[in-house]
Amino acid sequence: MARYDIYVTYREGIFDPAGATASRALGQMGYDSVKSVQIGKFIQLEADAELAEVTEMCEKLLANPVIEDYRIVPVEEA
Amino acid sequence: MARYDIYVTYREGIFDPAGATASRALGQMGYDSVKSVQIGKFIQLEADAELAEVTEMCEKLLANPVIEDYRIVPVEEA
Amino acid sequence: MSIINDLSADVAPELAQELGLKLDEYEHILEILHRTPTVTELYMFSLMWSEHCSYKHSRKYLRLFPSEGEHVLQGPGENAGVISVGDGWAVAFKMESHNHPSAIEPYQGAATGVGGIIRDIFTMGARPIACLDSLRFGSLEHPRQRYLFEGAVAGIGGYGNCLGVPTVGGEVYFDDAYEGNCLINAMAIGLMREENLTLATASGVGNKLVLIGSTTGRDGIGGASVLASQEFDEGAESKRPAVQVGDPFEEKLLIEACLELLHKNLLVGLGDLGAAGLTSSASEMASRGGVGLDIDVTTIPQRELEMKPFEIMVSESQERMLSVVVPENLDEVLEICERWGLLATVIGEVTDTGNFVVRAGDEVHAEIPALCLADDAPIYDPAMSRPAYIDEKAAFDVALVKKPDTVQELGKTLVNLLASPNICSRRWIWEQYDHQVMCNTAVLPGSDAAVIRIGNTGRGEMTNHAIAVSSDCNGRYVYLNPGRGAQIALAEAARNVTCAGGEPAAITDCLNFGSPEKPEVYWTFYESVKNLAEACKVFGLPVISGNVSFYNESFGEPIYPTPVVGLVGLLDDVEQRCTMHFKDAGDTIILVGETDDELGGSEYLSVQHGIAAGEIPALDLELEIAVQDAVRAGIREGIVKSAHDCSEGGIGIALAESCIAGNIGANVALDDELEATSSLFSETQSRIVVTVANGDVERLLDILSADNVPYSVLGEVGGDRLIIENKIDLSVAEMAEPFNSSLEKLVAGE
Amino acid sequence: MRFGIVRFPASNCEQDVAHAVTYLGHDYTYIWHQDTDLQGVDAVVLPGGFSYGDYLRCGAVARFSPIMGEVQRFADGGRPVLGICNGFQILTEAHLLEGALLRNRGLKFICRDVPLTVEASCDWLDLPKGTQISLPINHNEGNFVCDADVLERLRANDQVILRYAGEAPNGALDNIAGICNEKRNVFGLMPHPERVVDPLSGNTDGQSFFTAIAAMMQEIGA
Ligand SMILES: Nc1ncnc2c1ncn2[C@@H]1O[C@H](COP(=O)(O)OP(=O)(O)O)[C@@H](O)[C@H]1O
Ligand SMILES: [Mg+2]
Repeated sequence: MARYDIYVTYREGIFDPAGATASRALGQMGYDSVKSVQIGKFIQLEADAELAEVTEMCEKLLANPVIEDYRIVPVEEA
Repeated sequence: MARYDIYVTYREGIFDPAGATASRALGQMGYDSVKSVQIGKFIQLEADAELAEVTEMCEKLLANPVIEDYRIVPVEEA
Repeated sequence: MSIINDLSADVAPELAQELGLKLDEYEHILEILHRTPTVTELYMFSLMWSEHCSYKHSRKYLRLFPSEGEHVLQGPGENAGVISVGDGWAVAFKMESHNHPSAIEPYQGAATGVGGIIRDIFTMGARPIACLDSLRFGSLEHPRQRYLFEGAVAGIGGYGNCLGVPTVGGEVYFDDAYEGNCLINAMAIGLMREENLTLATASGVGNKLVLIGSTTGRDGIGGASVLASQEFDEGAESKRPAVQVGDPFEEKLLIEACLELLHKNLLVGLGDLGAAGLTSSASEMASRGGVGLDIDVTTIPQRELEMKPFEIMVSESQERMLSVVVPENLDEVLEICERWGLLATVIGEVTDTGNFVVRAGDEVHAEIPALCLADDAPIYDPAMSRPAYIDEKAAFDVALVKKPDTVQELGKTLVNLLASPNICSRRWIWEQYDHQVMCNTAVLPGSDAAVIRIGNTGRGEMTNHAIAVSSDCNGRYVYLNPGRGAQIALAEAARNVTCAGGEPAAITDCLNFGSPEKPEVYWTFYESVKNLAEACKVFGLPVISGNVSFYNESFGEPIYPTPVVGLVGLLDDVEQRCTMHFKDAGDTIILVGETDDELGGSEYLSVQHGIAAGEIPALDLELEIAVQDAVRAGIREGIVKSAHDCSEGGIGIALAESCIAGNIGANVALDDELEATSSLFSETQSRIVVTVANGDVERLLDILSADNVPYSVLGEVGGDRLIIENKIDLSVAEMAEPFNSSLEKLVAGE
Repeated sequence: MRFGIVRFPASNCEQDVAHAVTYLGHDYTYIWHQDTDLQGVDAVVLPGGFSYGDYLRCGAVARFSPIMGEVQRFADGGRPVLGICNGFQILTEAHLLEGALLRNRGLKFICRDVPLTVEASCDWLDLPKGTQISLPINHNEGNFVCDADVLERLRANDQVILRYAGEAPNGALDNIAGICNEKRNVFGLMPHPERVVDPLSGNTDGQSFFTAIAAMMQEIGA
């Protein structure tokens, strides 16, 4: 069984309203040092699959390539 | 300016509806090898702040300890 | 200050062409400017003169629409039309398309579509109180279509629900004709006091231009020109501009802040930034006010680095509004925006030059007479020719298909139709929409038209008045007969509103067609508009706003011509509303109108035989109006207990739906002397099934006879089966199950 | 009596609550989230909506609004606080109520009437145990969860006030639709009683939520 960590983030130039709101909220809570917050997805996938197949899953379902980028990192078993 | 990657995941025992649905959907799409999918958050924070302060932000706002765990990874500047 | 020279005379025409400007359009620009345009100017012209902003292929014939009437306070030309609804209350409404963005990214495309139409409404000073969505997709058998449908519905809900604006109705059709090009039309309705009507006009030299809302990024640059004027084919991927992500939270704050600013009389004018962004809203506001504007792009809050002046001017970043403020009010305006957590920035001012000047500090990047930008777009009168398919399709002989004739076969056919994509319950959709927020939805989705009480919920002002709303268009009818099909769209919208107890007052429309540069497509456009305009006149219904969406094609095939009609009707008293479900055992069922043998273009032919052909049903406008007036009179007297029009699937489906909705049976006979299939499924227009208590039958028949309206008494409500003598014998449960569960199953790919 | 209805950025049911309480003959005051004064109201309602767009987590940002310190004190003093839908989510984020609300099991927003069973009474609702009512739900994140020991405590103390009758539409643990705190003065629920007060909606099951608290306040002389 292989494990993959997948990071899904908005593509460059796409506005991330949730991140912007969290950033502003932290500022209002007194954390003035915060410059920016981006909120993406962190997907942990367990599958008997090669990287190529996981890439396919990202393209088709786990990410939305029109607005999102993704990065797949195979996880070494501990 | 420091950068932190923050991983927010559901605590053990909390059912993740989005992950479960994605897992089922992948199965229906023919990816039978998928065993499990967990969907958490991947937060990228830019701030002039020490790790201790970022931990505080997580405790208070970025994660909800009732249901979520978080992990903070300072990012080395390239 | 002199204008920067960033484009040489020999490169300029090339860029112009790349941006979609035609050669004579470019020459016209030279005439206006008396010099070579700058990059920024070319972008501004190309967007303002794009189909989307200038209506250059449709303007000539849109003038056929009547736009005046007793209720009209504001006709076409502003962001939305406005009618009065009594006691000083008024409603603003408009429908708009977001077809092309949704075909790329259904969730965000549909969400930002809702965002855009809602901004058009509160720009007028009205609080948005309802939305409707009018959707078209290809067959749900295809995974891509399921993805588009699910995404669009989720996006509409995701946006509207957050705003707290109920989505109370709409329609959806599935047909291969929309496979490469889905239609996402959204209609919004807003409520205001008449005195709060606000126009998108700039005036008062020295007044400040204040940009309110989101930051400006590179998203959607060129959206209007590239997306809305290009067919979808393989090349579309590469032309793909950045898709915009909607931020309904920001929009909700904008609604509250802008309405507060308007009600405190702090704004001279307000306009939303839609297609072509700042360029379009600013130039339109300047041209309406006959003034000039001076904007410094460096003052505009940007979310991306190193944006060029032209990028800032044409960016379509969502959730932004442009306001004009008298200097004395500026502080208060900024303060209110800040309290709502909104960015508000002075980006320029009103001048007396008549020129729209765009600067980056001291560098002037554009200087264009505002009037020319907004109003000088060319108007085309494209060639048209009647497509050959029309006669071919009309000649199809319905008698040739084999029809069911036993009770068992007919029952199976009815159940099959009840479960078919274009007839089955839309519950799966509207349950994803908050349709009750504001506590004024008096008739929920699922009946013929939604009814919304007029009242400013939570602000102390409630009335007994109400509006009834419906949006309709059977694209297959329009395809088979563009003129009559368009008229039927209007007739059906009016009939739906009538069934809810409303008196039709005014309409908006969204005219979805293929490329206007194809003579056969243009002919269907012209026929539809001309005939819709005719029908509006006969009904006495003004068209107070609307939208045209051309280039809905994929791989060279246009969609069905789809002129969607959104109609608002009035009820004096919300207690006079009516629903479609059968109420009590023993009530008498009466068919108002009469059935002819008209299966051409029907849902029956499509579902059972896969055929889209034949002569579509006739429409006699005088009869239609008489039927509607009589039924409305019966509703208003309080004697009609349920009313449901016969549309797709005919009277068989109408009866079944009224049984299912009321969870009660009916026992009727149809004495129309037609073949069973025609009797049940013919889609003859101008028919409404009503029920009355036994004691009121005579009274209703008097009303009908007085107006010479044909009718027949069909039978009565009761039991738990729908029995149509010699034709149908089904339990309500065996009809309800497929009807209610079908859409969910189709979406799941089952 | 006078209800204080807190408005957060993108609250959107405050007007519905105002309409409901006025319909029942009471007064209300809107309280701005940035204020720090509850203006002497008798009871506080955190209304439904999408405070801060429901971004990050529903209620996560709203809970840090300046007014929430006052709401906390008000609640600690035993005064009545009601959280409806997004208000419930805010109360859990603020730890005024236990548990959390996750995304609906089916991942879809749900707007429909649901049957509910009254399981116990609290300051806000006084109907016999077992009473069946119907209320609209309208949410994307109503899937209640909590730790096993918390659940045990909620049950033991009769803090579960409302359960979905039949299958929970959103996957909520133990069919929980509404809970109160130990003192029974803070009540949070996912359904929207305020929408079914005015008979225009065809249902008046929501009335008892606002009349029970009013009767109680009158009794204690508030
Ligand atoms: N996309 C949609 N969104 C919301 N409500 C819808 C949608 N499609 C259909 N409905 C609702 O479902 C009901 C039936 O729709 P439809 O079959 O189009 O009615 P009709 O034939 O009377 O025009 C109506 O109440 C309508 O408003
Ligand atoms: Mg109808």
